[in-house]
Amino acid sequence: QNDITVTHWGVLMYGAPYAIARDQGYFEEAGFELGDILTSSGGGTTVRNVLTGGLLYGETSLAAAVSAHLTGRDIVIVNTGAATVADILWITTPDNDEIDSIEDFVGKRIAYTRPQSVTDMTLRMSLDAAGLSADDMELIAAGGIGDGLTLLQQGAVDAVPILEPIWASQRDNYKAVLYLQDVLPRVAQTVGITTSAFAEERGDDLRAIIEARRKGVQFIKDNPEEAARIFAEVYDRDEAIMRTAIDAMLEIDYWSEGGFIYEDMDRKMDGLRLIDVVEGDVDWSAVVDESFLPEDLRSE
Amino acid sequence: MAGTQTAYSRKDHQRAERLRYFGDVALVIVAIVVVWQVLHMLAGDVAISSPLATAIRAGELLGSASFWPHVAETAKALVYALIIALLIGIGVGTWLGAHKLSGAVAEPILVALYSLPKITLYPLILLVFGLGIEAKIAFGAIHGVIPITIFTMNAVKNINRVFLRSARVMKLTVMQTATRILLPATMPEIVSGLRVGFSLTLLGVVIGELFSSHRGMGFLVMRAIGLHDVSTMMAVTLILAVAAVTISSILLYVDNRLHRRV
Amino acid sequence: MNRLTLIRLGVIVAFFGLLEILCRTEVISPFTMIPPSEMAIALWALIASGEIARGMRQTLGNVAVACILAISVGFAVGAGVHALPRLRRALDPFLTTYYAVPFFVFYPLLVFIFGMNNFPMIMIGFLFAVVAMIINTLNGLDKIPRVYRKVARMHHMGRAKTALLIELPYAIPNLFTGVKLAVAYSFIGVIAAEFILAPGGLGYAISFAYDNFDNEAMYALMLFILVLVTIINMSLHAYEQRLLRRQGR
Amino acid sequence: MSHEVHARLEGVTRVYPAVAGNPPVHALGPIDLDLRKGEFFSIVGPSGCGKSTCMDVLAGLAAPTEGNVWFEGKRVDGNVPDGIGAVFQEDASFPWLTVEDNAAFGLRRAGVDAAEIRRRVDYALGFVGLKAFAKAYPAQLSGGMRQRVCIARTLVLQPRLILLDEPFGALDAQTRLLMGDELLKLWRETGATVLLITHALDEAAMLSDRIGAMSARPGHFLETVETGWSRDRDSRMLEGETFGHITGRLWQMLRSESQRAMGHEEGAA
Amino acid sequence: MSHEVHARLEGVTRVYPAVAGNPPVHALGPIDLDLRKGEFFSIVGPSGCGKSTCMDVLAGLAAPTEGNVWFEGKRVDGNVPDGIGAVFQEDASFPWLTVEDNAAFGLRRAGVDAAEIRRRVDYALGFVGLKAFAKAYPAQLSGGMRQRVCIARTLVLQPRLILLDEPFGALDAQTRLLMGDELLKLWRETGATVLLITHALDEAAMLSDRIGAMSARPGHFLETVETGWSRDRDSRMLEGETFGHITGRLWQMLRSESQRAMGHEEGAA
Ligand SMILES: Nc1ncnc2c1ncn2[C@@H]1O[C@H](COP(=O)(O)OP(=O)(O)OP(=O)(O)O)[C@@H](O)[C@H]1O
Ligand SMILES: Nc1ncnc2c1ncn2[C@@H]1O[C@H](COP(=O)(O)OP(=O)(O)OP(=O)(O)O)[C@@H](O)[C@H]1O
Ligand SMILES: [Mg+2]
Ligand SMILES: [Mg+2]
Repeated sequence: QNDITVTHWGVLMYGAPYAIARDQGYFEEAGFELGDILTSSGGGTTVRNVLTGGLLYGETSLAAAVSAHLTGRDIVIVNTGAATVADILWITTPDNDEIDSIEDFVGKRIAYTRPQSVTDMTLRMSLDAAGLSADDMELIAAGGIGDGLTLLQQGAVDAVPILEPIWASQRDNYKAVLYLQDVLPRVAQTVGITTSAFAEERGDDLRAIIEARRKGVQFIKDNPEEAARIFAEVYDRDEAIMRTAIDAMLEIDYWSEGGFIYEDMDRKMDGLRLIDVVEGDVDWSAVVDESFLPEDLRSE
Repeated sequence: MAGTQTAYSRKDHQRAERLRYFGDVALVIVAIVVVWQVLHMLAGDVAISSPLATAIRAGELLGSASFWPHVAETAKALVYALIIALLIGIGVGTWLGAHKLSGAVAEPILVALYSLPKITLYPLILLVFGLGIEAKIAFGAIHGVIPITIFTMNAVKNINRVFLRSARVMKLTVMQTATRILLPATMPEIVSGLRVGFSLTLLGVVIGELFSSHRGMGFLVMRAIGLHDVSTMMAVTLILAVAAVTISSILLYVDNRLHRRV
Repeated sequence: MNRLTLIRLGVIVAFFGLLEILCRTEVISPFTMIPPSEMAIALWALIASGEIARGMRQTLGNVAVACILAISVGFAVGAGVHALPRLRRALDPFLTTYYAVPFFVFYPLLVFIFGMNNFPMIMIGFLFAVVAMIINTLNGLDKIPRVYRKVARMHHMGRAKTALLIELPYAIPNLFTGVKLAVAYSFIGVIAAEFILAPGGLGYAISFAYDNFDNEAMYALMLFILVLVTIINMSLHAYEQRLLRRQGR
Repeated sequence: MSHEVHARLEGVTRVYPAVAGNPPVHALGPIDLDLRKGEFFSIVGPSGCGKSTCMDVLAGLAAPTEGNVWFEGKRVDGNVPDGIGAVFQEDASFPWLTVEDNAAFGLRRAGVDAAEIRRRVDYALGFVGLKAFAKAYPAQLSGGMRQRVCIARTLVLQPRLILLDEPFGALDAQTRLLMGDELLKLWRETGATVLLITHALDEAAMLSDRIGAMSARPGHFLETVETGWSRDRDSRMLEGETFGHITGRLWQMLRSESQRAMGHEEGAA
Repeated sequence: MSHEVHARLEGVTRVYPAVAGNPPVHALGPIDLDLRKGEFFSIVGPSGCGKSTCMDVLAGLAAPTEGNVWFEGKRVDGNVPDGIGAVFQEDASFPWLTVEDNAAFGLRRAGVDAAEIRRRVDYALGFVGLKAFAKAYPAQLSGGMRQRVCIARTLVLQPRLILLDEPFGALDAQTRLLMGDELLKLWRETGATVLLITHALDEAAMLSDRIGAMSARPGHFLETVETGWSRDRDSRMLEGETFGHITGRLWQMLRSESQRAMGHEEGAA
């Protein structure tokens, strides 16, 4: 079983390092015969696909991994994927001159995607950080990104969340009003997971995957131009748009090379508690296994 | 003489009739396109792409080599799912139709199962079938199997008893009765069931692809929704719909032929 | 209670019993499915805590509206189309294919038309259910022997009166299939829409439980929907049987 | 019996227009027919010759393609005139209504008051022998009883011309003869004009004052036979000699027509 | 005609067991019947008296509840014996086969060789007058023609005993008489024993050597009437006097039975 899954593969930016690594043959180089890369819509599904679908490795949201761990699932976190949630931003229509920053959200109708999703969480964290209260405005669950844009066009809401690479293709049509990196410290986003059985038996393969992905990240940093071309081809998207999106991601140091920053992960936990997704605390050492990381990326 | 006259005018008539029918179908299609265009003009690109843009995008997709593996994947899953749904549906349907008590017990249970939102079964499907094409096939099959079962059950239940008595008088074996009498006699209803089952099976396969896959029409739709790529989303939907209408029309034709015999 | 109902109950009990055993003996892992008894307990706890009351109200309300809309619009459209045989023939291939179209892609459009409220959900349920009702109305009206329309004319009845006093009562047993399907499809449509897209309702609650590995809540909710759908179906079935028996059709 | 004309068909033809790939069907005529007030007239003829069509035209349910239809001195032009009641070939009892509600249907539509409805329904149900089944639904009755429900439903409206299209088609030959006796009783008591369509020659011979024998499609009258029966006749006359003669005469006329209608000259002996 | 017994019912009764809340139905008997080799025997009787049940028992399609059934000296015990052909009350032509494939059906199943099948099917279709329709499907034929398809399908198997259950039920009275002529021809040519079930007294009177009149359910024979016709008779004897007498006699016997079967003593005149 050499298939892996990456949440929102084919859609969002998490997949870029894998796309590059596969294209450049990094997996073989590291000694791993990669099968298919499957997409999984959403964290819960990704985790289930790994746990019950028999996949070797999956990149999923930290929230899903933690939920699974806390409900007793046999899950092991082996590396970090996207190191920050700052690919998300809030936008409004260009002709809306009432909103320019998060302070202007007061009294307005602000959309997020679904309750208890990452947009819900980051919006509330941002409000907290800016010293605002959710009671001062109307928060609206829009469904998906596309539904939000429809609502915005329709005038039913005043600001909606968006993320790369959709934003890259829509820059001219909207006005950005809230970049998360402006108000929030870094918050961890995705992690790589496997099962303890695989962790025991397939350590070398996991190491190879993490190694290959890391090389992919380095390749993007070194050759953004070439990376955009490859990524656009794999995702079947426009190259210029992908270039824009990749540049934006590099700017916020989006892709981790794999190591864990527990501070950022704890911050994620704070956020999850804020929206009632988890209760209590996580003992990271019980779920994280750093032994598959290259030596130089391990903590201690 | 009079006979040939009638035959001739009858043929003429049928031709005119067919022309008119295709004209009517064309009108329905035009009506759909007009409504679509109006919706587009009201709602804009962000919600629904125009018929023209969608058609162009569909053309692009159909013309690109990377599109066809998706089609092949979905088609393959659909074919397997349909075969499974048909085998189980006809088998179980025949049993429930032939055995009155089982039929009476099972029918309301079947209908209740039918109305269970099958999307909630995904975790179970995943457990049993894992990832990959098996899960999609299973998802398609569970969507299609119940309507086919119900249609078959009713067909067998309502089979003209005198056919079975004829079989006995002509001293047919059980096997001969099944293949020579039961099957052909229930064929029209089974094809009707297949028409409904086909659409739902396709929907099931596509939904199955939404959850987890790396290929297939459902994957394309999901990706397009994720990327808010409205024209691709609509184009894939359009291609699905056109394919379904085409296959359904073929089945309808078969259906009409079979029913006309009876 | 008659024998059939008893056997039916027996089959259902046997099924859940088997499931219970499979789960208890961990042939089915507890992470995949919990025993039915625990589902029931969890469901009771959920209901008692009042946590899902809002979601239930919302979903059931949406289903009810979708269903009633689908039945009435479906009948009206079905009757209209039935009066126009040419239109009907032309529509036929589109009607059955309809179910192959993945509806949720139109959600943004529905949001645009109806705004951000329950209506898009209702519309998806409605769109899913209405065609089943139309198809079955057509079938039901087809089965009315021509002689009944002659009788109506002998009684000097107009088009509307004939539809109301002759066609509708005659077709009711046949329309039942449509009504049952409309109920089923309203459920499927609304819950699937909530599951995939929505910001609330039972479907969302299930998907949330699913995302967060809360098996208790997830299976409790699935059980709730199953029981509810079964009760509605069985009542319709019982009423239909009574009607059929009385009218002997 | 008076010779006053109650209803008249004058050079009537009926052509069903072409539908769905089928060419037009010339179903009837041209025919002429005078129904005398109070007489019992039967039409016999091979299957598909246009008997039901003829009745539809007379009742105003179908417009004649050519020719004129008169009832009680007024033109019938595709609308059902008052005073005509019809019982159709097919069972048309309403399965969702009880027997008495079925019988009361027409009166309720006409807005007759409740007491009068009661009275007339009671009488009609008694007449057709269904009083004991007033609360039953048609499904609980046999085919013949259901046809009697339709007869009651027509009777309560007290039509002056009663059209009966093979009302006993669903019954076996023996039961038909019994029903024939009842029909005669009804005819005697109401004094209405009766037009009966049947394919059973013995039935026509036993019941009618006059019998019109129709040709194969497009149907026209080959001949009209007068029976000369007295008003109080019943099925016992089956055994008489005149009866055999009338039946034989009708059979002679219709033999070749039936062969034509069956379209199997090659198969006949 | 010999008096050799071809088939025999001995004290046969048949009770349909109770189903789904309905009490058991005593449908038939006890009856005794000897069918003589080569004779034309008809059964008449009110609707629901057990005529079809009687035929099912004789054909081995249903086991008698009590009593014994013999065919050609052997016991019939719930299995269809060789040499019996049956045409049922309902249209049993297979709509998915052409007329000739319908006719060939039984022979193909029995594995008869192709040339022989051709020969027999040709003969049978010629006989029932459907040669011109060999390639047609039953849906393109009238009800009477479809019954002839079933007759052909039975004929090709060359049965020695032919059972016919109201084979012309779907036809109008006149066409039935025509079909009766053909049936007589068939009987004469094949020399088979024929058992015909019908409810039309005139049909029975005209076709049969002997006629058994059955009582209302549970059916038993009230009386058996010998007609004394010669072997080459046809529908022309309808006009004769003997015919009227036979019909009248049957009618007398069945009148009260029919009334009982209809269950409407109160309605009869
Ligand atoms: N609506 C229709 N459209 C076309 N043809 C019709 C229609 N109704 C009847 N016909 C044809 O017209 C002819 C006469 O029909 P009609 O029903 O009047 O015959 P009938 O004498 O009543 O026959 P039967 O004894 O079988 O009742 C038949 O050949 C029939 O096929
Ligand atoms: N399968 C069955 N189960 C129970 N009762 C039956 C069954 N078949 C027939 N009967 C009953 O047995 C009686 C005799 O039926 P049968 O069909 O033999 O009558 P029949 O004389 O052929 O009537 P018809 O003239 O109407 O064909 C009827 O009262 C019928 O209701
Ligand atoms: Mg008619
Ligand atoms: Mg019978």
